Amino acid sequence: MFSNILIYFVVIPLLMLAGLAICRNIRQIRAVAVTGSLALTALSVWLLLDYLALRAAGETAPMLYTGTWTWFAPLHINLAVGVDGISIAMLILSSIILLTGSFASWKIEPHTKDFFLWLILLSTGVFGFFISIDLFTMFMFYEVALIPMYLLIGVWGSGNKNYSAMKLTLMLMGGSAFLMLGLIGIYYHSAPAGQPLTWNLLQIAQNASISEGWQYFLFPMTFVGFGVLGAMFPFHTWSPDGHASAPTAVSMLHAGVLMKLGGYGCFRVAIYLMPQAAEELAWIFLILTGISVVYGAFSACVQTDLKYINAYSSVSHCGLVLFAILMLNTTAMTGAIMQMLSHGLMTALFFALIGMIYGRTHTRDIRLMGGLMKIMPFLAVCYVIAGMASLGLPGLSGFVAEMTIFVGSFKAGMADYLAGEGSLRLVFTIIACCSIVITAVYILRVVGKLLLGPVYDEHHLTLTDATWWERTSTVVLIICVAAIGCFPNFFESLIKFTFSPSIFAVIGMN
Amino acid sequence: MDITLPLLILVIPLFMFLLLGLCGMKMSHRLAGTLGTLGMGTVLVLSYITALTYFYSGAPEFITQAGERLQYTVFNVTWLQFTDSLVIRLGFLLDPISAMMLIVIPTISFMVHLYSLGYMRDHHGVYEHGFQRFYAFLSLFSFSMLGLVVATNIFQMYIFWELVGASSYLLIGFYYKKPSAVSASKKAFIVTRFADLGFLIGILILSFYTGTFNFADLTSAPVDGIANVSQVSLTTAEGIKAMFTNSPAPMFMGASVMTWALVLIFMGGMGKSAMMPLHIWLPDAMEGPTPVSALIHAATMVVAGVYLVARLFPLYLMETAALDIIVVVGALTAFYAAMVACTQIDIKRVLAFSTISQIAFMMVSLGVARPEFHHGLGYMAGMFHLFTHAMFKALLFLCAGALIHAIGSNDYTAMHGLRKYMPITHITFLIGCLAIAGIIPFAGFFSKDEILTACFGHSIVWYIWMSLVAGLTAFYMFRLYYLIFWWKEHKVHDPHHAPHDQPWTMTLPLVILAAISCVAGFVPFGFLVTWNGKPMFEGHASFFTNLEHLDWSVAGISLAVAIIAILIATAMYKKENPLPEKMRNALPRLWDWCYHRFYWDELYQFITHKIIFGCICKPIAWFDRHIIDGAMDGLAYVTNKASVAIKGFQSGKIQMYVWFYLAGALLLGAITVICLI
Amino acid sequence: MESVGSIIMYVIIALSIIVFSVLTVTTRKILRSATYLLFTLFATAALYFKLDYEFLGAVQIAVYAGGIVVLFVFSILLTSHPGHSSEKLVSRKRVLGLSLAVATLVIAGYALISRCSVMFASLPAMDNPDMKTIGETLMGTGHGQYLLPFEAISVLLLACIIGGVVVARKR
Amino acid sequence: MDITVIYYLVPSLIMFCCGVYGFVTRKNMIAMLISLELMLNSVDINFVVFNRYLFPGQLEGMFFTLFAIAIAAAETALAIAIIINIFRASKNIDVTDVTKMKF
Repeated sequence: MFSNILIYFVVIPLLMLAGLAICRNIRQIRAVAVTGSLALTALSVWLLLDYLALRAAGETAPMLYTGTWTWFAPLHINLAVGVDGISIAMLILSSIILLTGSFASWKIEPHTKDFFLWLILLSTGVFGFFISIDLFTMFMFYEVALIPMYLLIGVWGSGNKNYSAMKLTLMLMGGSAFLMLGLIGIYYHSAPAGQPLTWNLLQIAQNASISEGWQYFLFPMTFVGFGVLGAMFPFHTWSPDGHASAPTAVSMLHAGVLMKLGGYGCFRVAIYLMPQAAEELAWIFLILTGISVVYGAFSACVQTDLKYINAYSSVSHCGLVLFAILMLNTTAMTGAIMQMLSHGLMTALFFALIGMIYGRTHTRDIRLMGGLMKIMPFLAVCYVIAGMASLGLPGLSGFVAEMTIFVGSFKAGMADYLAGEGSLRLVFTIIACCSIVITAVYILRVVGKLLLGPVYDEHHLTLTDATWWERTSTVVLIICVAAIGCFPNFFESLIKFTFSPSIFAVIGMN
Repeated sequence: MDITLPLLILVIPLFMFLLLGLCGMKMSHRLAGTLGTLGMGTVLVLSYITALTYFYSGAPEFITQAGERLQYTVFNVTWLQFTDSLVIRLGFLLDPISAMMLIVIPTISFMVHLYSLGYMRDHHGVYEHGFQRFYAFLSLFSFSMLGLVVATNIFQMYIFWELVGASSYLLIGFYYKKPSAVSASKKAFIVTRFADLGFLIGILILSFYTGTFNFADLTSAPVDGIANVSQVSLTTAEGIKAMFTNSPAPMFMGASVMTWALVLIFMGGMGKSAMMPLHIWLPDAMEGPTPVSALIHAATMVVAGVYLVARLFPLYLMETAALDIIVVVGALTAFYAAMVACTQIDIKRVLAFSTISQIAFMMVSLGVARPEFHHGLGYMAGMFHLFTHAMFKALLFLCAGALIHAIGSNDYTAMHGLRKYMPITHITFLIGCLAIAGIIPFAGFFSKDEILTACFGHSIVWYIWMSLVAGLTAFYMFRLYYLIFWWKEHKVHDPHHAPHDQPWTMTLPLVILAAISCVAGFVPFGFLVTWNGKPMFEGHASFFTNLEHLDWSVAGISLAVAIIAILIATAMYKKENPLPEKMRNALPRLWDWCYHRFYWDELYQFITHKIIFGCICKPIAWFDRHIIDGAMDGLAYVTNKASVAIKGFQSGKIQMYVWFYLAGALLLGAITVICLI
Repeated sequence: MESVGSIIMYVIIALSIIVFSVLTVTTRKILRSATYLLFTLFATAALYFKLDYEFLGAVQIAVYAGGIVVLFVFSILLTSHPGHSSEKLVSRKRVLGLSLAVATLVIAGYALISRCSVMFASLPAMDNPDMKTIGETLMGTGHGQYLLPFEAISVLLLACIIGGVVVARKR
Repeated sequence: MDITVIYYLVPSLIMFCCGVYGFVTRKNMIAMLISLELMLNSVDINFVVFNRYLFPGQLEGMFFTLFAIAIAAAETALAIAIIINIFRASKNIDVTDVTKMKF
């Protein structure tokens, strides 16, 4: 079991938990958190290189490093792991955000130890989710990732934290109730009559034994279930409140990684396993996600709380992820994964910066701040860079992701239109394109009000710029954002393999 | 051709940006400025070598035996692969227009770098706050603009298009403590972003039908996903047109899809080139430092739209409907901007509107160009005007910068009578005015004359219209000139603190640009830059080619118009007199409208604030908070109420519990009994 | 056909069970209630004897009558003032209780009567289980033997002893 | 006349009903406990009767009763301990006063 490298993505966090349990002071806690997340980052980068080497050597299996260990035989529950390029991208994203999140919560108070315990537990769930290919263990890790959120927000949050924590948890739990129904339904149709059932994704996809009628029922279940976490309209309202109340590292991890669980699950489970329903029912969710994209952006335009702005912007960007996934063609889906990576990094950057600014000014209301560029130039410049990434400046990650999505969705839309299958995809693609303008509006509005102009509050003049750990956190994220933006083809080719017709049935259907 | 030089042209400014951006704060101001200027100087030399090699080396990859110029892709690296054929490559394309831009951009950029060394410090020699940042941004801009012009495919162009937009944003907002600069930069970015939306959708349509982004493929023979075309002759684009017309849905809402695509792409150009109605950002962009206005908002970035249309010109020729739209938009903008320029009191605004008007000239010129008439004279004229305009408009802006630096104000009302104090500035400004007014032999005369000839060939109406605008141009430029340098100064300047010419770093660029403005008109553009690469005239190019090929009937009229306009301006503005006041009172409404720029800004203000913010964003935010959130909260509320309602059962009275329990058991028992027995 | 003595025996037992049960719950003096309970338990024990389960009857007397009722009496004496008669019942409560009791009676009674054949089985002959059998059954581990429940009960009792001590201890 | 199963079950049922009545109506907790004993006892009788009449060769019913008695004893002891504790705290053992466990 321990010869499989993937297991260590769960083992290391568990070791970190054990290590944290015996920590005596904050220095040791920091050491454990940073060492562990560095180890995870190194592991995921090594995995990436090894994976590429394997692919270059001609491996064509959809998932590599697969391994299966029986857990509960009567119900065919296994601990099954395996990764492809997308999972690896997500693992890298998660580990980087965990690393930078640890730096961002350098001085978290009170109950530092407990905070990190829950944070690491949450990331255990995240890593476990991304390496699992067994639906049951996947779901289990999913829940492991959700629950700590309640405590993290409820205890270490700010503002209306009890309400937000409760709302977030209840809505996500409601989503996972749908999800569980869907997964169990999939399980009972996972194999043709007479053969043993299975939870294993790859086998289910291979069997393709879910009848079309059941797909119509199970697809919405799973898509909505994951879609709630992906902040799909109208199930997104946990996101603004939740993010606004969460402490910095939790916002980072939540917007950066947890929301990606939703998008990842949507294509890995809903679309991968139920291609016919995905093809037929995509239009419903296309409308919803298309609305999310512009709706989130418009909402962000008039918010005054920094975190709300960013949360609505996340709704918009994550809507774009689901939107692109539903286009069901290689380019758009590749773009969706790029967008997940890109949004993960840049929203983490945003939340880190907002946390740092909030930690100094003790307000997040943009009407009560101004001219921070003069006071804390480093943070302000980073904020501008994050904003530029968000509004899709070439050279940063947002641009490549959005453009890939737009090119792919436009292709899908035009193909539909020319084939006389209605112009829904086309219309919503163009509507989604409009979001690049609206994004520019709200990003520049914040930048203008918050960072530029005269200093609003005299008291802010005494504030200091970023400390070294804050600089580390933001610089790492900026480097990643720029790396994706400057060398997108590397990531595209990493992702694209999975979205080939031979692996992803639904793409072949178009 | 060796790829080192072209690569360095792009890499040096980028490296300078990173160097100055990351380490600038650690350097002294002087070092940062010198480094930036030296870097740009190197780029200047390299691009001159590249461009001149292209034009004059006669190498077979650049020019055929018949004298036809070819497109040459120096390098083309895959950057992002969407599908097998839709690939974004980063490359370096050499053809007549990009080679021409390789001369324009580094020239102006270098002048501005040099000029800023003097401009960005006050009279006591203290550097402005953020001096290093300024040079970093200038380098970023130069990099983006160079990348834009040498783009090998339309998506590369879009990438750098966005980057120039961003650097423009950063530079307009350079004085970030000034709220007006902040909002101007914001406005510039958002308006151009909106235009880019059209550009993007246009690219998507075009690339969907044609299956390629490459200019080489788009503007040449039919393609199906040819990759890496390094050498294609500039022939027709019928194949592309066929791809549209053969598709199942060639028409959309009354126009062909290709027209839509081209018009949408032109919309991007309208945004960047400040065509009406997307021009509103440019006058506000004058909040940036004046050298920036000279570089970005007069000479280079704002002509990107023109460059874009020129780049895709063979496609536009396939759809003349799109060209007609360009003509109409351009002509209206030219007239509008000229009218407004006549009334402004801020000298930079006058120049800004003048820029809008002149760019519109170029647009019109491209719009009226047809191969049938003088071998596509309009195309050549537009490019020619782009070239000359860049020189003399940069000159004018830099002069304005010198004035502002000396006086400390943008209003001409604070200037008056400066000719005695700042002779060099005076002379160079006058040369600039003569050039833009179209007085022989200055640069503007030739290019504007070609444009008017092209208009004449297209339609007499546009010819008259554009001649009128040309007259207005001469009028408002000389109005400005007289108001600044003549009149009587309001106050007697103290001899020690009187305005004076600026240090050499600022005057040298003025002199150089003035010299260029004097001679640029003689560049034989007809041999160098034509729409299909073939020379327009027989024979060999010489210094007097342009003079020889002048159509004196048109040229004579335009010269006469310009001189009359200058005379009127002289009469009205040379000395302080009541004529302007009288004219203003005669047409108060018109003057008001012009002065307020026909209330475009107010209209936009209304649309964005009242309609978009007030009627879309706020209601959506409200909807989110109260309906969607309300529904979720309502669900929680109902659950809560329901549980409160039933918690009365948990009274703590054990006997009631037992009673209910037993009653329930009994009920079950009763049911069992009834059912079973 | 049973002997007359047996029938008389049965009648006495049945009547005392019914009468004392009713009295247990209707008397207002708590001590009397406990006393009537004692009589009911005795009657039950008698019933066990009549059904030839002497051991069970003995246990009933020893544990129930001897142990539990004594506990009751002690606790009653500890918690109530002598001579104090219990409160009057609220009529609403009485109606509730009565209705439930009567409903139980009717439904269960109806079920008893209608389930005919089993209900009217006559008494089969049986050897009295001797102590050896009982002992083996209680201590055996085979099928139908109860060592495990026995041990479980013993643990339960221990827990109760400890629990009782802890709960009732004066702090 | 045969004394059949039902002859035993009817008194047991009446005893049970008395228990129900007493448990629901009495306020004194000891009285409630006494009613509880009645109910338990009636169930015990049923076990024994069924065992005796239907499965005379076996001892399951008897042992069930035996264990029930033991458990009843344990339960009573504990309940009384609790009651005495409550009495100590409030000088009163009315069940209507012990409503802390609500909501």
